[in-house]
Amino acid sequence: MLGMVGRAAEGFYQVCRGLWTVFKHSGRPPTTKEFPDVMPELPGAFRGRLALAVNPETGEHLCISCRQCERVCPDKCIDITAHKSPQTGKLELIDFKIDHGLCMFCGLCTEVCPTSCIINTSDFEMSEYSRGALIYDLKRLTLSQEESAYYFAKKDLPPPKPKAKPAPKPEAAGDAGESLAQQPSDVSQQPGPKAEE
Amino acid sequence: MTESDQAEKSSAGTAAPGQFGQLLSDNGIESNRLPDSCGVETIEVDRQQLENAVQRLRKSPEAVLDLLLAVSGVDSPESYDSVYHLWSTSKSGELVIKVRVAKSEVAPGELPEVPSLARIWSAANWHERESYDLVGIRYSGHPYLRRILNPWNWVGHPLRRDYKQPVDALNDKNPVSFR
Amino acid sequence: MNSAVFEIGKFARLTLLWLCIIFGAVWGVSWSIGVLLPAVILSQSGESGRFWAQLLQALVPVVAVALFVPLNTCYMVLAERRLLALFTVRKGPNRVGPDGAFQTVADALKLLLKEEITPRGADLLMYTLAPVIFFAPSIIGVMPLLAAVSGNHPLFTPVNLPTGVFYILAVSSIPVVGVVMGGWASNNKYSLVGALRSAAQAISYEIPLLLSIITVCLLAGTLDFVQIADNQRGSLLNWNILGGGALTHLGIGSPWWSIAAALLLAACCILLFALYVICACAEVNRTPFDLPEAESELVSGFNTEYSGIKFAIFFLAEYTNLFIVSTFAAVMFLGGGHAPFPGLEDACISGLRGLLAAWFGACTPFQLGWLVNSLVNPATVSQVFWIIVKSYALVWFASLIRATLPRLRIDQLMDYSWKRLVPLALILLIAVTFLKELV
Amino acid sequence: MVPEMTEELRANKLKTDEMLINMGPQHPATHGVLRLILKLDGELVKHCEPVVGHLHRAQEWQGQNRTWFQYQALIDRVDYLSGMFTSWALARAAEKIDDVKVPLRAEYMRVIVAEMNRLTSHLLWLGTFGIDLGAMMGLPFYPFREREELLDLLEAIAGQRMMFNYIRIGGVQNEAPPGWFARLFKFTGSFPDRIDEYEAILSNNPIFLKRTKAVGILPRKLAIDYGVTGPTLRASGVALDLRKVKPYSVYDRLDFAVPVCNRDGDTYDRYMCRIIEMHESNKIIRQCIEQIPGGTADVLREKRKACSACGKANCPHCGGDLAIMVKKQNAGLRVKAGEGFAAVESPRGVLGCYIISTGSDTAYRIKWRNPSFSNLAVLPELLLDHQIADIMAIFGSIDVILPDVDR
Repeated sequence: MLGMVGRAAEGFYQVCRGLWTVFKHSGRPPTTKEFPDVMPELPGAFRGRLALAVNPETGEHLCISCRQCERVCPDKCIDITAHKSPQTGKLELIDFKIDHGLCMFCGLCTEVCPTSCIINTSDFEMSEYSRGALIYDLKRLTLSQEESAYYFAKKDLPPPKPKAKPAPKPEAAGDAGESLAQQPSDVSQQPGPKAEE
Repeated sequence: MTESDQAEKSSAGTAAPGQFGQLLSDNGIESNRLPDSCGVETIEVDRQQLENAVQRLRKSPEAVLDLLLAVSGVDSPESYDSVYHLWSTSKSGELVIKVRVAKSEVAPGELPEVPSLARIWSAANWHERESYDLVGIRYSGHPYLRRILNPWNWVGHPLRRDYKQPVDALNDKNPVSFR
Repeated sequence: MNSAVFEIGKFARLTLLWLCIIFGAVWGVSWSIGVLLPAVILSQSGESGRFWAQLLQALVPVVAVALFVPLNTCYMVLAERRLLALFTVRKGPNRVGPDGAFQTVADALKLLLKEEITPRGADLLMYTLAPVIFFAPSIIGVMPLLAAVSGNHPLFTPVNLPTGVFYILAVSSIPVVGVVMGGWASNNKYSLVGALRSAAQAISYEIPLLLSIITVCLLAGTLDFVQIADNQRGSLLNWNILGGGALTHLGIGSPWWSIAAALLLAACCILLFALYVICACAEVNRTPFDLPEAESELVSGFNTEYSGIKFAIFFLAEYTNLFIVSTFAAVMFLGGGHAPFPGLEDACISGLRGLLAAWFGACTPFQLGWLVNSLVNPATVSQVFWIIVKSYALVWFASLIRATLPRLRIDQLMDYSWKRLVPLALILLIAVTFLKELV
Repeated sequence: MVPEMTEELRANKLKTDEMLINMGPQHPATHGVLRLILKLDGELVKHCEPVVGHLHRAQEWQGQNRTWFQYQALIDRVDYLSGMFTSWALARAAEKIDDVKVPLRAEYMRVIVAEMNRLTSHLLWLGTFGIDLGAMMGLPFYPFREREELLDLLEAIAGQRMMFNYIRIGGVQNEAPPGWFARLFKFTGSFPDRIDEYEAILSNNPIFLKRTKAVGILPRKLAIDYGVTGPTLRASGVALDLRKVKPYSVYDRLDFAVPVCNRDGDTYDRYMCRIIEMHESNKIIRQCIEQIPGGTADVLREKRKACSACGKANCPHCGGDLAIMVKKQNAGLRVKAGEGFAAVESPRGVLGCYIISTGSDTAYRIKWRNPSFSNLAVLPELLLDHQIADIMAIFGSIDVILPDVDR
């Protein structure tokens, strides 16, 4: 009988201890992150939306169309269109498509990129109303000079060397868009399989 | 190339028996030593003697291989293998047992047969179901040999080298589709 | 630390806002129907309007309850969510309205607009009737409490039953019928199991609950809410939780056995209160005893298949039941509408009055005083204030329990009731009867 | 459901029937998509058949069709609560076959992130276990608060919160950012107090004890028979922890205890085992931070700068042990021909990876030995003659992750 009372008292004490522990927490600051109001501080290594960087100083596009990222991508979500420039005989980037609906943000493409051109930005808000809108083309992918400088600093990447090209062959973002506009037939001849969605 | 090398080696079976192979041969069970897999003794056992061998290995006080870690079905170039990884919970022993069914023995349209260990180890039950499901090795004497990871009405064994995914597997109107 | 205090402050603000909404609405409507409109009718049409005036006055409690129950539930759900957020270091709903004050209103609207699904094979009549049967007792159960809450205000005297306690206990055992009906009619095995659990639980916890209430009634000597509350007038020591005034009867020259009996009685009554809280939690399916709707086992128990307005009614009734048992406890054990330290309260009120007089004294002291006195009676305000504080404190305590305790298993639940609580309740009943005579 | 008025009922014989019920795949407490076909007699479970495979993603098939480098990125998803361990098992198996020597600093980094991941996994388990037992609101959130801090740290080093893709064949992905070790060390200082808080809520609570003690007793023999591993096995009294029994990486240099219960384990023992394991993991992380060669990241940077000119392969300061790995060398990785089985002690048990390689850039066959797969197989035995409410308590206590079962 006494033992039962003792056990009951012990149980009551333990329940009260638990209640008190929970009650104590009401005096602690909330850990809720109010995301849309307060943007989270993301580390430099964060693997967000993919983007193509330009040289922060000169503004020329860093992509050399080596297709390493296309080859290494486990999801095959990268689609590069490039051709050999008739003038210089060098590879020239026409279009660069990434299907972010397929991408799993593993970051392998950024690791193999020889010029640190393709990088993971800290952007993670990329919802769209259609799957087609998740396919980013060269224009949407290319960062501005300031953004590139920001990410190069944030990710602690080595600064890119300016392309040592004798022939004036600018490949900056705007120019790439122009070349895209100039050669629409080229693009239409090689539609990526995902471009149809 | 390398597989055929391995196959050659195994068919030669010249290596001296290891600790567990010795134990088995002491008890009159034939085993064939294969090249070690990363320093772990690997033996090949005839499928008729498999149950006998693992019983012996499990019970004998020198071995006490009482933990069946995994049963893996492998579709090798020449044969269908059933690979057993045995560990001991009280000693540091490790052993890999392979049971091979040569592809030439298996009639087309039939599944290779390997005796089931589910009566000896309950652990073998699900692993053998998985191996049956994915590689298509029929474990004779299994209490409930049924697909485990794939849908029950799946056709074919996906981890076989010659497996072709049915074109309309995702088609709603296909009666065997899993949608 | 600062932000935590900030959160608590927000919670207090929400509570104040909602109290104003609830009691402003209820009081305003009651006053206009019960006082203003009859007066207007009588002055307009004389004797011929007497029937209509009386009808309106009789309708006051009904209207008050019909307003009070949904508004109160809105506040309680919000308060529970905010409190749980506080206990679990979160923020809780804070988007709709100031600090999320109207989150539950939005939720209720959403529930009303949602599609209503009837599962195939359900017994349609039973399925539709179940929420009603579950809900009706909670509404009619609030009525006699009104008189106690308002300090037997003339507007609510029609619902002041001399056997209010008995009435509430009788009514409170009806909802389980609704639960069993709903669970059975849903044509869902989880619901069925939940309903059967609920039946078993309701039966076994009703007994210790009844025994503890009977003991209090013995102590108070009446079944009338208003009288039970009035018996506890005075101070904290007069409350039933401390033996219903046994401690205050003691003087300097009291014999030792009288002192001992009084102390023992107080101890017994505290135990009785604990017993009541446990059984009440079980009666209204609160957390350690929420087996009928155990989320992790039975999906949602008896209301798994309910959606839209039917689910909303279940929800409404559940929280109203919680409020009823809390108010019941406040009246039975915690002195009803009486302040724990009346002297302190009086001092505060007179101080406040002085302050108000100093504030408004210059402009229109006469008009202000007249307005206040015609609308509300200060005694009633104090009464309502204290009973609301007490019952909401119990509701908040239920939230704390919900944040902490795991759920019992059904056999342990039954064991606990029949092997622990019922014997304890019987012992306490006998002990209190004897001790009361000894004091 | 409704018994009809049969002859037996008329003859006053009570007719009872067993109820067949499908728990899952859509059920709030089956931790994903497990389907249990239950035969109930009232509230008692008379028969149980788990049906798995709803989450089958052909991870083994993908191993045969992806390069090593790509596959490494995929397998974090096998056990999404402890992705480090799956990567580690794959990396170890490939390294064993390939005879790769991992730099010591990388080994320490692996242990640190893996133990952090074990903590996050156990913390999530603790929260969901509370939910399974009906402690709906309070308990789940406190472990999640700590888990959030750990995940922030893991995010800072690996780039993502769950799909880390951090441990690679031959090393780890990258160096910790500056200040990372200091943050981690600070966290480990306050963490034991937090565990004590969880214990204050649950460990001695009478309701919790009633719900867990003598529920779901897993005898030692049965556990070994089913190949159960991890804390579930250790709670049944078998001291099989790979970190102690077959020490890999740098675990033999660290001082930690393995909690083993010395009787047939019940749900409470499994709970207790994991709670103590959290303390031990915390200890391991602290030791690693103290022992790691090259020091914390800031110190390391200085050291590398100091001897960057020497350029020797085996420089005592910068070469060898201080290197973590060169990222780009791995993309075209080929593993030598051969086969090997490597296992790591994941939060759920022995996580093994059996690889047959033919020397190409993809595997010939990869077989995963997932702890959850074997642990779940024992569930029908444990559930027999228990009540519906115990299903969740027992299932929660063996800590099964369904993607880990289904792959």
